[in-house]
Amino acid sequence: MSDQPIALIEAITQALAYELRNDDSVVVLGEDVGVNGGVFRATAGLSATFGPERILDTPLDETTIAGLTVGMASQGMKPVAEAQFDGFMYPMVDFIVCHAARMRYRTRGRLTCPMVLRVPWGGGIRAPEHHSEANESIFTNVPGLRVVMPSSPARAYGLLLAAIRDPDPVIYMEPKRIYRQYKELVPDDGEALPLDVCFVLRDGSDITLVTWGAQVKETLEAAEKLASEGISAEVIDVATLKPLDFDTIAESVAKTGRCVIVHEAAKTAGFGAEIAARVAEECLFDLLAPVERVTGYDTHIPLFRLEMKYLPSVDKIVAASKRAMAHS
Amino acid sequence: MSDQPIALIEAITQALAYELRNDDSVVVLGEDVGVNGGVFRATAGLSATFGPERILDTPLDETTIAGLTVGMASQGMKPVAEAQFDGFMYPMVDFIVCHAARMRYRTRGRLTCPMVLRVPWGGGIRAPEHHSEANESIFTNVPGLRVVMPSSPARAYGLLLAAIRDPDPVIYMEPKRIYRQYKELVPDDGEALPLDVCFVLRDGSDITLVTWGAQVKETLEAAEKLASEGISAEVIDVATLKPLDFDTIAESVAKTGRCVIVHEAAKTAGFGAEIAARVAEECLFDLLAPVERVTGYDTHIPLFRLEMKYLPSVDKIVAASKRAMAHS
Amino acid sequence: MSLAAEFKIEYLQCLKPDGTLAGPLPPAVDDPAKLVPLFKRMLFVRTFDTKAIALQRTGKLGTYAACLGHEATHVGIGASMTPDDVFAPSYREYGAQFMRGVKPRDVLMYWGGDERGNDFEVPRNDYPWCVPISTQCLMAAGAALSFKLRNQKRVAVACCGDGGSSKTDFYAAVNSGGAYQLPLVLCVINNGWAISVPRKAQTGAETLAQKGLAGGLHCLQVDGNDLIAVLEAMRRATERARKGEGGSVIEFMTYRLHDHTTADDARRYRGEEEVKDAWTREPFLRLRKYLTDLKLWDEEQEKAWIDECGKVVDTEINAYLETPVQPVEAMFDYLYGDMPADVLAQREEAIALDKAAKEARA
Amino acid sequence: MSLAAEFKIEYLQCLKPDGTLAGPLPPAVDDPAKLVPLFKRMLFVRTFDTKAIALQRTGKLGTYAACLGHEATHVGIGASMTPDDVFAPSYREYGAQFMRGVKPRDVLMYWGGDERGNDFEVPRNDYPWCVPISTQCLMAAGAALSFKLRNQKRVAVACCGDGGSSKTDFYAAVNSGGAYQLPLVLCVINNGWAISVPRKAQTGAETLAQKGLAGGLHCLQVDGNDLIAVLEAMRRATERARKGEGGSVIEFMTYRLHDHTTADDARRYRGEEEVKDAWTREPFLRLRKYLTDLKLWDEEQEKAWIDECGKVVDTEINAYLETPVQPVEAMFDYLYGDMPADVLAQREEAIALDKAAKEARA
Ligand SMILES: Cc1ncc(C[n+]2csc(CCOP(=O)(O)OP(=O)(O)O)c2C)c(N)n1
Ligand SMILES: Cc1ncc(C[n+]2csc(CCOP(=O)(O)OP(=O)(O)O)c2C)c(N)n1
Ligand SMILES: [Mg+2]
Ligand SMILES: [Mg+2]
Repeated sequence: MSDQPIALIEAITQALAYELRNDDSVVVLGEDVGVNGGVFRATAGLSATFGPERILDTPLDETTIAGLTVGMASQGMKPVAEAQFDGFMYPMVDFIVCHAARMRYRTRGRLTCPMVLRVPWGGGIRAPEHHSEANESIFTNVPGLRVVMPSSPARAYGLLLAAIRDPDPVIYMEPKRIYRQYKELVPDDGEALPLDVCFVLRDGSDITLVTWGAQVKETLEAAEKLASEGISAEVIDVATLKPLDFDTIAESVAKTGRCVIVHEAAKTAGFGAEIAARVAEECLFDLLAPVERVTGYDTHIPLFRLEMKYLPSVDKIVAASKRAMAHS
Repeated sequence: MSDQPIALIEAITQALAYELRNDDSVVVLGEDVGVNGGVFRATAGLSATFGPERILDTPLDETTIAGLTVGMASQGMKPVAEAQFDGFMYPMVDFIVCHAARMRYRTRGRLTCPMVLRVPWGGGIRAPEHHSEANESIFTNVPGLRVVMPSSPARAYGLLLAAIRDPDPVIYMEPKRIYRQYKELVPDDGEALPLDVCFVLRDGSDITLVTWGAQVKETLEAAEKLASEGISAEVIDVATLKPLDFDTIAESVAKTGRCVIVHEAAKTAGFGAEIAARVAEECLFDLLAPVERVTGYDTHIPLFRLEMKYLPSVDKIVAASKRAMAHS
Repeated sequence: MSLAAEFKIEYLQCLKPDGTLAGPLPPAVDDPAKLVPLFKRMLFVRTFDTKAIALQRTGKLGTYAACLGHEATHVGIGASMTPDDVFAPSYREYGAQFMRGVKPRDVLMYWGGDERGNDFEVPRNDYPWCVPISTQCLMAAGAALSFKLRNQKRVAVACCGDGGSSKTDFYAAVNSGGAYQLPLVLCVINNGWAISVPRKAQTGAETLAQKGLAGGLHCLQVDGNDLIAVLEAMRRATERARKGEGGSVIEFMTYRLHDHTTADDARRYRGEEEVKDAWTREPFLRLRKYLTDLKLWDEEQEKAWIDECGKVVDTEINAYLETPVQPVEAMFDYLYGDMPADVLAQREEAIALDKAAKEARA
Repeated sequence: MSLAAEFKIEYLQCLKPDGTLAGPLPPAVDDPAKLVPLFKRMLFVRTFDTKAIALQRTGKLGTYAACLGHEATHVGIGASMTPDDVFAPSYREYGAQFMRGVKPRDVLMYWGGDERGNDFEVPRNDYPWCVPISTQCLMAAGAALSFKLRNQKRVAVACCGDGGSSKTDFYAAVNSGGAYQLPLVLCVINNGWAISVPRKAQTGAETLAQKGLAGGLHCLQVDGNDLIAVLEAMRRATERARKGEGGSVIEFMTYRLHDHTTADDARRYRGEEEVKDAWTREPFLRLRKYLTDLKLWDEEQEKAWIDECGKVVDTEINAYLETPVQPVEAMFDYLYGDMPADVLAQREEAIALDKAAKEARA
C-alpha cells in the first residue's frame, strides 16, 4: 500500500493498521466498522486482517460507544472509536467531557484514558442532514482533551498515529470532503507527527491565512489567486486546535501584520474566535489591519441544495484578504 | 412576595410563578422540582400552587428531560426544564443541538420549540464534583439557540420571563454562587427584559470590563478598587451571550480604548474569545492596549479545597486592568 | 425463593405466508373488503419506492432510503392512526406518512436536499424526518406527555428500527412512557439489519418487544409482513393508549429487501440466500393471494392500478424536479422567530454575495 | 397467537426480618460462622457513617452521602468480588469499597473536597467516585468488554440506585452487556428514593430487576437487607460472569434510612411512618439475632468491636484532617500525561499568584 500514492482516508486506514499490528492493546470500535469497513471505508479490510475481536461493531448507540471506549481505555486498552458522522457525536459529549477528559485528573493519575474518537467532519459531500457539521468548537473549551484535524494524507497518517499513542483522549476530526481529494505517497513507517504544532503550508509576507481541515484546500487556492495579484499570503494549517500552537501564528502575524482566519463552523464562538482573541492579546501592535474571519454563517448548514452557499469559498477568502490589504 | 426584597433565586421562583399563572401552556419539569421544590429551592412552593400536572418530577435521566421538553415544546406547550447542576447537562446536548435548535429550521417554521432550559451554573459553593462548571461555551457556537445568564435578582426575573416567552429555545444559566448574594425589590409586574442587550452596570472612561454571571460581583468590586486608584472602569454585564449585543461593548471600547474580559470558564475557546475576536475585528483602531482575558484556567475546576484558586478574583481583574492601563 | 414478576411476550400472525388465515379475523379487520384500499396503498408505495431508487440512480435525487419489504408494516401503522394523532417517523415509513397526507414530492424534496420537504401541508403536527436515530421515540414521548397533561385523547406513534432499539433514546422513551403512563406506541421495525449490523449483534434479548418490559409497557411481537396482524397489533396499542392504559412496544418482524440506502452495498455483508429466502415471506404475496381467493382482487385490477400509481408518482416527481432551489436567505429565515441583528446582517451579506456571484456568472 | 418469549423474575430472601432462615442456607454461605466477619464489617461501616455525618455537621466535611440501611447490600457486594475484579461504585457503597481496600480517609478526602481521595492505594483499577449517575454502569461494561477481549477471567461490578436505573447509561450498559455477553454485574440498589422522587415515579416496571430483560441479562430481585441473600445473588451473578454466561441485573431491595445526603432534608417529601416501618427491616436486627441464636455473637463482643471500630475511624478522621491541602499546581498536574505549553504557562502563573497572595497575607 505504501509505495503507491494514497488518499487521506486510505492514510487513516494505513495508520490504524500500523498501530493495530504494533500494539496489542489497540482496538477499533463503532457502527459498521467491522465486515462493512465503515460507511466511508476507513476501516476497510481491518476486520479481515485483525479479526472481530480487534475491530468491533457496536450496537447502534453513540452513548454506548463512548462509554465502552472510556471503560476500555481506563483498563489498559487503547480504543479507537468512530462516530459515524459529525452530527451523531453529541450523545458522546457527556462521556468525553465527564469521563474521558477527567479520568486522569479525577484519580490523580491512577487511571487514564488513552483513547481516540474519530469523527468524519464537515460539509460539502451532498449528504443528508447531520452528515455535514463542523462542530469542533464543542470540544475546544474542554480541558483535558486534544482536538486534531488533518488536512492531507501524510498529516492524517502521522497525526492519527500520534493520537493513538497519546496518553490522553484525542478527538480526531476527519474532513470528509477531502477524504479522496488527492493522493500522495505516505510511507508506512510508523512515524507520528507532533500533536502541538501548526504547519506552515505556504510562506508569505503580506498576510497570514489561518485555517484547518477541509478549508485548507480553499485557503491554498485563495493564496494562489492572491499571489497572481501580487499579494504574498502565508498559509497555516492549525492541524491541532487544542492545544493550540499559537507561537507559529504569532510569528507569522508579526511578519505580515494581517490575519485572516478561515473555518467552516459558524462564526460566533467558533474556534476562530480563540485565534483572533490571541492575536488581539498578543499581537496587537503587530497588526496593520483588523483581524478577519471567513466562516460558515451563524445558522445550520443547509441541506445539500444550498450547502455550498454556506461554506467559506475561495472568493470570500480573497475578498477578506483584500480588505485586510487595504490597510497599511 | 414582591413588596419585599428578594434574592436572585427567589426572583426565578417569582418569574416561574408569574408565567405559570398567566400562560396555561407553561409547565416546569426536572428532577426533584416537585414536592421538594428543587435542590436549590428554585421551584419551592410551585407544586403546591400549580399541582403536579404543571410541575413535573421526571425520572432520573437528563436525556429524558431534554427529549420530553422538546417533544412538549413542539406540540404547543412551553416547558421550562431544569438541569439539576451544570455538570449534568451534557446528556442534554444532543437534543438541544439536534432538535431544539433545529425544529423551526428543519420544518421551515411548521413546528417550533419554545422551551427554556434552566441550568444552575458555576463554582464557588463548596459543592461536589460536577456541581461547579462554567460550560456556557458548549452552546454559544450552536445556531438557533439563545444563551442567557442573569446577574441580579431583577435581571433574573425579567430575563427569565423573556426566555419563557421567546418563541425559540433559550438556555438560561443561573450563577448559583450569587443565588442568595443579596436581595433587592423586584416588582412582580410581569415585565420582561430584552434578550439581546448587554447592561452597562457602571460608567467609566478609562477601561471597559466585560463579564457575565457570578463574576459581575468580582468585576464590580474590581472597578471600585480601580476607582480608588483613580482608574475609571466601565462595567458591562453581557447578560445575553447569544445573540451578542456587541454594539454596547464596541461603544464602550471606542470610549475607553481598553478591554478586559472576565469569565469563570476555562480561557481557551471560552466565550470571552468571541468578544475579544469581535474587538480585534471591529475596534482595532480604538485599542490603546491589548485585550486581556481574566478567566478560569485551562483545567477542570478543582474540588472545593482548591476551587477559589481556580476562579477569577478581584485581584486578578485589577492586575489585568493595570496592565492595560500601562499602555496609552 | 419466590416470584417477583412474570411475563409473556406474544407473537401475532393472522395471515400466513401462503395467504391463508391462521385463525379467525381479528377485531381490527371486521370485513376483508376493507383490506383492498390498503393493499392498493401498499402497491402505490412500492411503485413510488421503485421510481425513487431509479431517480437516485440517474443523479436526480440524493441518498434515498428504500422501504422495499416494509410496506405492510408501514401502511398498517398509518391506517391505524387518526388525523389528530401525531406520528414521529424514522426515515423510511413513507407508507404510513402517505396515509397521513404527506406527499411523495415531500419525500423527494427531503432526499433531494431541500428542507421544504419537511414542511408538510398535512399533517401539520407530525414530526419531520430527522436523522438522529430513535430520538423520534423520545420526542413522541414528549408529545404524548403533552396530550396527557392537556387531557387530549391523542396518541403519539413513533418508529425505529432493530438497530434503533439499541439507542438510549429508545430506552428513555420506554422508561418515561411507563413512568407517566403515556399514550405512546413505539413501533420497532425489525428488518433484520442496521446497515451492516445484524439483529443478533444489537442485543442479547430474545425479542425486541420485550424491551418494553423495562418500563412496564405492553409488549407484542408481530409478523410485520402480515397486514392484518399489523392492524390488529396497532388497534390494541392505540386503544390502550386512548383509554389511558399506557404505552406499548410493538416489534414488527419484517426484512429489508433493499440495500440500507442507495449509498450502501449490502453484498459486502450479507448473503444472497438470506435475501432470497426473505422474498418468500414478503408482504404482497400473501395478501394478494388472500384477496384474490376472496375475489376481491385480480390481475387486471392490479395492472390498472399500478399504471395509475405510476402516473401519480410521475406527476410528483415532476413537481419535485420543477421546484426551484430556495433562495440563499432561506438558510437564515427559519432559524429564529425573531431574527437577531447579527444573523440579519449575515443574511444580507449572503444575499449580496449571491447576487454578485450570479452577476459575475452572467 | 403464539408465545415469543416468557420470563420469570425471582425474589430471593434467605434470612427473614425476624432473624430466622427462610429455607436451607444457600451455596454462597456454607458455614454461618463465615458471616461473623461480615457482620463486623457492617458494624464498622455504620460506625464510620455515623462519625462522618457528625463530622459534616461540625463543618469539617463537605456534603456527605450516608449509607445508613444499605450495609448488608454493600458489604455483601464487596465480599463477593476478588481483588482482580473491578468495582465501579456510585457514591455510597463504602461497605463494598472498604472490603476492597479503600480507606475511610479516602472517603473523607473525597467528600472533603480533595481529589486525592480517589487515588486509592488499593484497589488500583477500581473506578473512582464520580458524580454523573449510572455512567459507572456503562464504564463497567467497557471494563468487562476489555476483560473479555483479553481473555481475562475478571468481572466488572457496578452500582446504581433505583433512580439511577432510569438513566440511559444504565440501559446502555444492559444493552451492551447482553450484546457482547459481558462479565458484568449491574447492582441496582433500590432504596425507595432518588432524593425526593419515589421509586414508583421512576418507572412503570413492576421490578427494577426486569430491566435486564431488555438486554437478555440474568435478572434477580433480592432482599438487600439480608446479607445471606445478597451473598447468594452475587455468587450466582459472578459465577455466571466468570463462566462466560453473561451479565446480570440484580435489584437489591433496601431503604435509605438517612436523608439523601447531608445537604438534603427528607422531611420535605416523605412521611415519618414509612421511615419508622423501614427500621423494622433494617439489616442488622435480623443478622444479629441469627448469629446470637447460633451463639456466634453476643452483646459484649458487639460492644468491644464497636469500640474498636470507633478508634480506627478516629484515626482515619485525624489522618484526613491533618492532610494539608494540595498545592495550587495540583489542579494542572494531573490533567495531561504530557502537559501542553499553554497549561504549563498557566501553572506557573498560578503558582506565582499563590505565592504572592501568601506573601501579601504574611
Ligand atoms: C444517532 C445516529 N447514529 C448513526 C446513524 C447512522 N445510521 C443511519 S441508519 C442506521 C442504521 C439503522 O438501522 P435500523 O435502526 O435497524 O433501521 P433500518 O435502517 O434497518 O430501518 C445508522 C447506523 C444515525 N442516523 N443516527
Ligand atoms: C447525571 C446526574 N443527574 C443528577 C444528579 C443529582 N443526583 C445525585 S444523587 C441523585 C438521586 C439518586 O438516586 P438513586 O439513583 O436512587 O440513588 P440513591 O441516592 O438513592 O442511592 C440525583 C438526582 C447526578 N448526580 N447525576
Ligand atoms: Mg433495521
Ligand atoms: Mg435510591
